[in-house]
Amino acid sequence: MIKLKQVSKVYPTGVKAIVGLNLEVEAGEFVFLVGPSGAGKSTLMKLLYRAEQPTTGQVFVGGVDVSHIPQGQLAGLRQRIGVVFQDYKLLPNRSVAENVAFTLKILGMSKGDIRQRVKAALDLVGLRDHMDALPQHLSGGQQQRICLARAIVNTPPMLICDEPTGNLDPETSWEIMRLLTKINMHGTTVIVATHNKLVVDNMRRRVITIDNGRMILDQARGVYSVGVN
Amino acid sequence: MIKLKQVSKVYPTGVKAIVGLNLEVEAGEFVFLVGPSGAGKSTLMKLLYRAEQPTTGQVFVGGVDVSHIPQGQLAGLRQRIGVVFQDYKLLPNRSVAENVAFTLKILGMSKGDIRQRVKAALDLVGLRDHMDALPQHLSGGQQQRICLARAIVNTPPMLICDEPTGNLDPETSWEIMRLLTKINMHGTTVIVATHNKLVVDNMRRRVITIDNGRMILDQARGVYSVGVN
Amino acid sequence: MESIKRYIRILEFIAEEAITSVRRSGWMSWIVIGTMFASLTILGGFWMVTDDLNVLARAIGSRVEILVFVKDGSSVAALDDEIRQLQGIEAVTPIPKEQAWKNLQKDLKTSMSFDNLLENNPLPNALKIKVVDPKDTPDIAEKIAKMSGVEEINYGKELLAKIQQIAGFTKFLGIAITVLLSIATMAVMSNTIRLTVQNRRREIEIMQLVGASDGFIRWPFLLEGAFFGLAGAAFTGLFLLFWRTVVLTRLQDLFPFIPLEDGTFSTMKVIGYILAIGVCMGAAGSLFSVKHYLKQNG
Amino acid sequence: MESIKRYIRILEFIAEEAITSVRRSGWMSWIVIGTMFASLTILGGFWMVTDDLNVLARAIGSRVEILVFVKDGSSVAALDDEIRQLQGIEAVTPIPKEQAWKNLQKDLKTSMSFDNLLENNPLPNALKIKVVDPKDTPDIAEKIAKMSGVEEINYGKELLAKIQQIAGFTKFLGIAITVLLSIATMAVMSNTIRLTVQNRRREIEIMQLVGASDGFIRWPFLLEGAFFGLAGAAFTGLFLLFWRTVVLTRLQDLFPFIPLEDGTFSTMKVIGYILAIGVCMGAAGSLFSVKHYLKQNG
Ligand SMILES: Nc1ncnc2c1ncn2[C@@H]1O[C@H](COP(=O)(O)OP(=O)(O)OP(=O)(O)O)[C@@H](O)[C@H]1O
Ligand SMILES: Nc1ncnc2c1ncn2[C@@H]1O[C@H](COP(=O)(O)OP(=O)(O)OP(=O)(O)O)[C@@H](O)[C@H]1O
Ligand SMILES: [Mg+2]
Ligand SMILES: [Mg+2]
Repeated sequence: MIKLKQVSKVYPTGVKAIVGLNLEVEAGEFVFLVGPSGAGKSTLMKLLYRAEQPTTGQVFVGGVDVSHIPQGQLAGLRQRIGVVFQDYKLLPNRSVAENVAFTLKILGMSKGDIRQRVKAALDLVGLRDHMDALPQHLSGGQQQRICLARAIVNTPPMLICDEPTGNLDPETSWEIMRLLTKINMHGTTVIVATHNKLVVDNMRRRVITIDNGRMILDQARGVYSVGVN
Repeated sequence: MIKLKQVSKVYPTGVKAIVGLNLEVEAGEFVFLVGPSGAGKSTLMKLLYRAEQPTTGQVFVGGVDVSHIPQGQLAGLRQRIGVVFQDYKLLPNRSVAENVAFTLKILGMSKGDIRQRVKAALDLVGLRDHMDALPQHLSGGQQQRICLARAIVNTPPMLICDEPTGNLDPETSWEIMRLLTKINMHGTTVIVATHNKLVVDNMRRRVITIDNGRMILDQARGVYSVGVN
Repeated sequence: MESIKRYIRILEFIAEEAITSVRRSGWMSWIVIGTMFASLTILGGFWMVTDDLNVLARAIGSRVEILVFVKDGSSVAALDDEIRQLQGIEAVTPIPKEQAWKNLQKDLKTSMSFDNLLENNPLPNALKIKVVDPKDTPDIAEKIAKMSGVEEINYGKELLAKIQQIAGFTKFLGIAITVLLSIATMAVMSNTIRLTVQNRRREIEIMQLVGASDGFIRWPFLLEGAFFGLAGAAFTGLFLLFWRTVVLTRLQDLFPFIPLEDGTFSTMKVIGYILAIGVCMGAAGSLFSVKHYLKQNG
Repeated sequence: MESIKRYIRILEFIAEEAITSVRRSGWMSWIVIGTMFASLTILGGFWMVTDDLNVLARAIGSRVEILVFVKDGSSVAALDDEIRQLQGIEAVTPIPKEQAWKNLQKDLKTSMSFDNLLENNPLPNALKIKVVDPKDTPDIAEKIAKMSGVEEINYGKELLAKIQQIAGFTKFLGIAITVLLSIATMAVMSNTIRLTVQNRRREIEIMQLVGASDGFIRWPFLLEGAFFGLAGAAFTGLFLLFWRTVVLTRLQDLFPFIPLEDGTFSTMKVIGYILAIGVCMGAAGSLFSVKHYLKQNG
């Protein structure tokens, strides 16, 4: 599903965010991405949905080299990847339901289908009651959950979650993790960047540890490793 | 230092975020504010620095009823409260150093003093190397730390941190907590809203648990209580 | 089948997006429409005034006449016929010398009667000729001069030259100002739209990241821009119509000597142009700036 | 002492903020300045054209003359002296009847010599009088009419009335258009500034939350708005100066009959107004919109 070959990313500012990274993720895997603040987790994820382009190396997603994808196919790629952004990226001035429905509307889905799917997704993240609220009128954790609902509503074959529980209490975090596990069991590839040691240590899934843009550990059924280097 | 008397907050949307809350915090205390997502923690904090006004009740900070403070004294109040916002609220297009210096500049501090203090603050949060970067070019956790540096640079008598470690790895989180403890030991009142069970359980400080806008628990040397209700 | 339905739904959604976007803009809409209105009214108003001035110039120009003095003894009627056969002649009016003599007296505004002083009228018979297009006057005059029976010809050569110079000057000025004004108007309009799009650059970025194609993002903005342009232009149209039918009519009652066109046709033409410019500039302004952001984040 | 230093540092910071804010705006600055330039040029250009038209109108008006026909046998010189004693007289030119007779012949453009037909000239002596202010013409004419030795008086009553009506009409039109144009320009300018401020509402909110006082937030915006207005107005000033000194001078070489003022003073006056309007509108526009956001989040 995902294959990174000797990928490096140097930002225009000169920061080396990813250095010579090789990585392979099978379809249907569940992967935790951990590492200290500024390690390069978000950058790695941005390369997958082509919010950034690698400086060198190749990034394959579903067999396609996304770093050389033509502009016209970009939208299609992103439609097939659900993303929980670290900073949510919710559309302001649109209700929670409209935010979640957006990804369905651009696919030209019928209104009936949209309504049904949006309600189901908001149910899953516990925001059914806040359907008509505006994102800026919700709490931090609630906004984070809208973002998750939007990422899963389209049942994409791949789900990228950048710190999906950073603003959630432990109980809700666990619910979200159970939800991600369920989605993963239906065949979706799930990649989660997180700092939540409790979650990582209890789930015992594949854990990839990144530090200073390098992969320093890749455990099959791993734990959150503190101070590896 | 802080005294809330029968405070309620109903948002214009009709949401009851705080219901009949009474609370007292002495000067120099260190208080954790915990509770599920949407419980009302951020709302409570917003009442303290008057980003929101209570619907009923009175909010005293430093002996002043901040809910009835005249417009002209509002800036002065906020200058005496350092705030780590849940959504960072960094000024875009200004470097990290400029963001941190802003709170000093509005006090009319001399350039030499400002430079010195900003460097010291950025050192404390581990961002000295990123002084001249723009916030939008930093990782989520780095942005969160800029916000903390800005809150403490002015050595305010009161520090309000809304989820200050949500995007930080456990190690960095602990460093931040040690920093907050040190600041607290110099006499600053510190209030921290957090979902970080590990931190709360290990620090054994006063823990106030909120749910559905009500205070349901106030432990002197408490732990994070899961599923209290 | 299903794919056609999909496209229809997407088109529907794009229209909806444009509409809600306009609605959500709130007071900003009014600022944009107001700016459009102001710019277009300046442009349209200037056009209409220029039109009026052209009419005025034509009216003055058409007052230039050719005066033909007929040789004593020649047939006035024959010359009249011959002249009428030329192209571009609007009217030929004979002025018998008796009448010319009386006119002269009147022109001199003197109460003394020439009749008393003179036995025989010193003036020749004359023909007053109106041409269709003042520009042809010199040519026609030359042709008439060659006809037999013409004693002398007079057509206010200097006056005509002056009028044509003035016409040339105002035409030059009019075109120059219109071009400058059009550029200014279009700059103001598209810039205003660009500022509103700039306001929503974050929204554009988010839409791109969740998989909206460039076309999908571009179209609602384009429609919105076109709508703002149309709305501003419509207000301008109403204003110009009001100006023409109410204000100018009143003014013409007050100052009846100002020769203005009936103007309905000309006003409609100007309003048509204004609507077109409004829509195009609104659409172009937003298209241009959306493209700017699409490239940045694509 | 320390408190004074503090205030100075804060003022310094406000100025710095304004400067960096302008710098950071990048292409947006140019859009704003361009819009200012466009609006102000329309306004200033119109003012200057109106000024020129006024000069033209005055020039035409001053060509109105009073023609006094002197009774046969009366002293032309005595009447001349008497008229010169009236107020508002610019020049009195005697026209001996011999000359008038020749002029008449020339006017009639006929090759026949009147001399051959007439022994004695039927025309009276005349005086041509220029007045300083065309408006006084009727009064002065009335006074002259009562003088002894005046046979008849003629001053183009209808023409004068017509010119005055036209002057009244253009003055009315000029004032109306200037007022409308000023409103439009100011609306466009302040709205453009408002859109740029709206663009930074989040910044304003953040500044408030970290303890910046309203004055502190307001001043840099105000200075920035004033700067944009000033910059736009400065470009307008350069353009108008160029227009006046280069373009109009060239045009006057081409069309020398157009009577235009020397214009340097008038241009400076217009540019002064334009600068003032630019600065005020820029400042007012940003002040107004910043206040809007300050209230919202205060
Ligand atoms: N747009 C950008 N321009 C320049 N540098 C950037 C940009 N985004 C990130 N960086 C830098 O790249 C490095 C990696 O950032 P990244 O966001 O990938 O970290 P992260 O692992 O997600 O951290 P966190 O856990 O704090 O979110 C950091 O040093 C950061 O400052
Ligand atoms: N500006 C607002 N307008 C309307 N409702 C709001 C607003 N802000 C918050 N709310 C609502 O008030 C309730 C409490 O929100 P608050 O932000 O205080 O929660 P919180 O405890 O901080 O949650 P979290 O841990 O997720 O940040 C929530 O139900 C939220 O939807
Ligand atoms: Mg990150
Ligand atoms: Mg919160």
